[in-house]
Amino acid sequence: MKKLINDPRRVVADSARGFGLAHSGLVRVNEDPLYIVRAAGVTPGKVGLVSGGGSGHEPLHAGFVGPGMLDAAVPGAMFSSPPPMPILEATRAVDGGAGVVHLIKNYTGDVLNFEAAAELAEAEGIDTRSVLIADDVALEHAAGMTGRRGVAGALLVEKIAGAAAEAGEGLDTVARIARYVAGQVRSMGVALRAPTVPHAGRPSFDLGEDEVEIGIGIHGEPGRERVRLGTAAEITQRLIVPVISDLNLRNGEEALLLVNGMGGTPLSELYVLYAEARDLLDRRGIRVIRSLVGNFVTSLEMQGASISVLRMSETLTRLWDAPVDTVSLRSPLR
Amino acid sequence: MKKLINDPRRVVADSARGFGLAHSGLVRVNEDPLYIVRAAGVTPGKVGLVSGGGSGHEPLHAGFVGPGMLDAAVPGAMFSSPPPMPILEATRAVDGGAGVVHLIKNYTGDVLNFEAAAELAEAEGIDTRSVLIADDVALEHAAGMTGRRGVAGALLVEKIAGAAAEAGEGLDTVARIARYVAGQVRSMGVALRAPTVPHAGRPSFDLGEDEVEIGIGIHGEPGRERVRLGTAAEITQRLIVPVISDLNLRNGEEALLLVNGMGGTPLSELYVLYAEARDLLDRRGIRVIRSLVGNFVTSLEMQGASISVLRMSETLTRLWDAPVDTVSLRSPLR
Amino acid sequence: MSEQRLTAVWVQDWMERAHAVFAAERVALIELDRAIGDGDHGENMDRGMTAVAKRLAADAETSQETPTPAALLKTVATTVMANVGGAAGPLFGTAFLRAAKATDSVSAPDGELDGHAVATALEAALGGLQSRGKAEVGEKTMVDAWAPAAQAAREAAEAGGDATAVLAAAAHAAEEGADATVPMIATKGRASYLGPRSAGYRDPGAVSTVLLLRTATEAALE
Amino acid sequence: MSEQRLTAVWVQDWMERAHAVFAAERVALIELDRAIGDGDHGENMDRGMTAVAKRLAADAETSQETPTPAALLKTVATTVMANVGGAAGPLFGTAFLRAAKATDSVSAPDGELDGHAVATALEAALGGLQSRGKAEVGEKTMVDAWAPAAQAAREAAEAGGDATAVLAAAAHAAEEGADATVPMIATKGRASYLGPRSAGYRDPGAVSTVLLLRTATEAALE
Ligand SMILES: Nc1ncnc2c1ncn2[C@@H]1O[C@H](COP(=O)(O)OP(=O)(O)O)[C@@H](O)[C@H]1O
Ligand SMILES: Nc1ncnc2c1ncn2[C@@H]1O[C@H](COP(=O)(O)OP(=O)(O)O)[C@@H](O)[C@H]1O
Ligand SMILES: [Mg+2]
Ligand SMILES: [Mg+2]
Ligand SMILES: [Mg+2]
Ligand SMILES: [Mg+2]
Repeated sequence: MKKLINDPRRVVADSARGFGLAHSGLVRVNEDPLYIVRAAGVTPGKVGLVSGGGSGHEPLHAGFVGPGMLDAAVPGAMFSSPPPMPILEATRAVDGGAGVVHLIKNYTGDVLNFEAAAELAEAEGIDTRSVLIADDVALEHAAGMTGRRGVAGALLVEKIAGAAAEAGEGLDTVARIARYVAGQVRSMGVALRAPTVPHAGRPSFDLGEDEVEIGIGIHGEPGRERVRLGTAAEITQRLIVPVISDLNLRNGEEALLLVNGMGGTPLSELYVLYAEARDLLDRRGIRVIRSLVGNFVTSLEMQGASISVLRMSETLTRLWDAPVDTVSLRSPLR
Repeated sequence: MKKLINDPRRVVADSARGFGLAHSGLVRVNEDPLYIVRAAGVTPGKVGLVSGGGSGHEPLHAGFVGPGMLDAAVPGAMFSSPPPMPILEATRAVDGGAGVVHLIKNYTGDVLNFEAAAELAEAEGIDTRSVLIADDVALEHAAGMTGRRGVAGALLVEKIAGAAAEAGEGLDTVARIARYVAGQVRSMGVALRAPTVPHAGRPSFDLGEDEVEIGIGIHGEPGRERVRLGTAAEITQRLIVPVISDLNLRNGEEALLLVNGMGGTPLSELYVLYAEARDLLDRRGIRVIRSLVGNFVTSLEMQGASISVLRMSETLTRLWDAPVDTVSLRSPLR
Repeated sequence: MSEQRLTAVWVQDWMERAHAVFAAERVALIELDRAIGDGDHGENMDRGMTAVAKRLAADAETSQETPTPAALLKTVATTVMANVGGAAGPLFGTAFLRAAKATDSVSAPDGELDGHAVATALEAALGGLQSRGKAEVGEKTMVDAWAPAAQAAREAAEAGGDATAVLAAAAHAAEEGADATVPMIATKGRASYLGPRSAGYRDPGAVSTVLLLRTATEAALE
Repeated sequence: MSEQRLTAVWVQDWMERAHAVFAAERVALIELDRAIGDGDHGENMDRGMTAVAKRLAADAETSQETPTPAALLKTVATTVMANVGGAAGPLFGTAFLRAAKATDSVSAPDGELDGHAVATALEAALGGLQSRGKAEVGEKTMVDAWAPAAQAAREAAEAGGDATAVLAAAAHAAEEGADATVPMIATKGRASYLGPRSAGYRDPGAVSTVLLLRTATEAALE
């Protein structure tokens, strides 16, 4: 394993410390228990927005803490949900009296730990709402199953819910908007090469020299199928067709298109995918009115990418365009 | 070779097309010959700033086209300088009557092609100035040699010269400021794993499972030495000590610290390096007043990073803090 | 009818053994989780049990009076909850918490545990983790080890087994339960993402359950 | 004294051969450049010579009158300059440009080239690329092939060799010059970054020079 780290068990802590030092004008890092809040402190009367989950997906979520987006991020160990206590403390830290919304990617660990934290917060009198993000169409819905994973769509939910909270919307409204966005975004990813989790010391899975995993998760969990690596056009087709058909996106509708790198893919390749995705949507009469391309929801140094499509409306567009000032997303977004 | 591309020879063109589609509010892509300019068009009376070089270093330079930074970027083939013609056409496109500054990373190919383009531009009556960026301390200076490479320091020169041009400074002043910044920044990089150039089809160099190349260039050119991979603290020490001693940076001075990813390194590791670099500078009494951490000057999917230090002054700080609005760098920078 | 009763020393001994076993099995559990999950289960459990051992040792140093098993189990629960993370943290944490609560009400006046109390504790643990995780038997999770373990424990207690015998029966049943997860297709947890491809591997959480019950038995045998 | 004169057909034939050879040697040149540079030299030259061949073929289709060799060499120069990129583009481009200019003034009234004219062209090419690249002999660049080539060409011409003989002498000397780059430590171009580690490899640009002169000779032999 080759990594620029001091010790596999200290990566998350060391990294958070660097993050806090580098961006002290914008964020404050609480080292124990570990969470990140805005440097400006809590905004009285504003609904607090907390997200979190396993580390290894940077800049998610810490890179999105700041005016117009999250109030706090709670990073767990690498690829492992944080326990309830730091979530609870972050929730306390950002409660400005208007309650706190938890934005949770749908993984058993995240769900259970946030659930426990929310119970404790409620017991202390902090009003909380939970919003599940489950945008990954690689998996089928089915009653009683763990269900779809939360992947790159999380970023869009955080941005738009953040704008609503910043605009002074109440707890239920912010939660409702977040849920609405979560319901209007779908994603699917592909992996070309596995990441290596520091404490595991070797790649999370093995892929043949010409194999790719379609429908990969952001922890290297497998997806729909392994196929031969095709052209960018072929891969894009495999990713985006299930996305738009699951969304039931039709001719004439407006959409936001997000091409997200998994960490180890050159930016140039993401733009190649973007061009292909754009062509495909154009041909179907779907109007891409907003775009985002970059490494936002990553899986360490995994080589691969995901494509997300969010059905837009006037309200969502307005909230998307609202000012945001975080380390990794800054307006104007265009 | 595993890449999300359609054809090794079309990557640069496909990618530029995607870039133009994704960011049409900010940039315009001229496809043949290939160059990227601001969507808003030329600013009459403003000094034009053009940079360029081989592709594969994204977001450099196209990601830095926009108000407060570059007027045009000219991407060559992968790792190959563009020929004179696109440079000439970009120069024409951004000349607002006040002349054009070429910001050139010091590689023989870039130097020769920009030189030829400048001769042609001058022949057409466009006043040009050339600024060489040669910030890589991995190599020693020596008379008559090709000399040091331009690496991540390019980003800082582009930002600060861009602010000066935007502020309405004249051609010679912008060139002088750019040269001044180029003279005050030093960098050094490390590679853990080689990139694969699409047309080459296999990794640019081979490194053993516990070897790293200290002093790597951004095209996978080798550097000072191969050593065993150590801790982040050890690597940081090896990178930053030559940087500050070459800069002759002393106790009490102010600096900007840039930790730059080479494309295939998780952001979390860049922040681990940042924390180590910050500690080391702190111990030496060097005050880091501005910081930047991210993948800015990359080498495709190379795993590795570089550390750059820029000696700051009041003027540089003011220009650094000036507004910038590009795809990959947006103010406020903090 | 046995007179054997489990004391606080048993919990301490159990947790020291568990600490050692999870350190030793860390990589094996990572490998199991790597096959059908995200490869962190061994790391999570090792981190958690290290914290537990440290916490119990520190408490033992400072506290004057002998604690009850229930009090110690509650400390284990909160430490697991706070340090394991992932899915396993709140699940095992809740299991320990409910076990602590249950033993509090069914144990002897001095807090010591007989076979019946152990069976009750295991049933409560199962109930706790099912109320959190919503998994039924057959979904390829730790429930597939805990459920037969709780049932075997109750049967052993009914048959008059002492605490050690009850734990041994539970550990044995858990082992069979863990083995039975191999052909299952996961419908809960991270392995469910694999669908049919999840078949062919033992569930890591079920294996950790076996390790917990086995070390509990060994500690009781002392 | 030979009467042989090189015409525009020679330039066309030369460039077709060069196109084929650089396509065939593309990977080998990439490998050479990979060892001490950035691995694109074969790609650059292949792209450039493909463009040249295409351009000359297109021009031949459309133009009515027979061009002079100098005119064709100028087209080669601008096409190389515009399509090769990297360091090699402006260097070879300038070399062709200066060669074109030189032949324009020294060739026969019909524009055809004898041995002396060829030697003059090669000297001009060398001058051009040295004025651009500022490299001297011994710095491990294409100059180490061009310089002996130009000198051998002049000697052959003085000795009364015809154009083919002059080119053959140049190609032979270039080959020795390219081989001589092996032990050199580069001080110009990308290989200079390697310092002492650049020793042990042939310079890719010098090898390309050999390929150009060799195909020029073959075309002249026809
Ligand atoms: N809903 C659930 N109910 C019971 N156990 C579960 C459930 N979901 C997951 N598990 C257990 O959790 C184990 C995985 O734990 P771990 O790897 O530590 O967490 P994560 O899945 O978050 O990485 C699985 O092997 C399984 O036994
Ligand atoms: N200053 C120079 N003068 C002459 N030739 C040079 C000089 N610098 C580089 N070269 C030649 O250019 C060749 C490399 O060309 P190429 O790989 O196409 O460009 P780049 O180095 O920009 O990738 C070298 O092998 C060398 O022969
Ligand atoms: Mg996990
Ligand atoms: Mg090159
Ligand atoms: Mg796991
Ligand atoms: Mg090269």
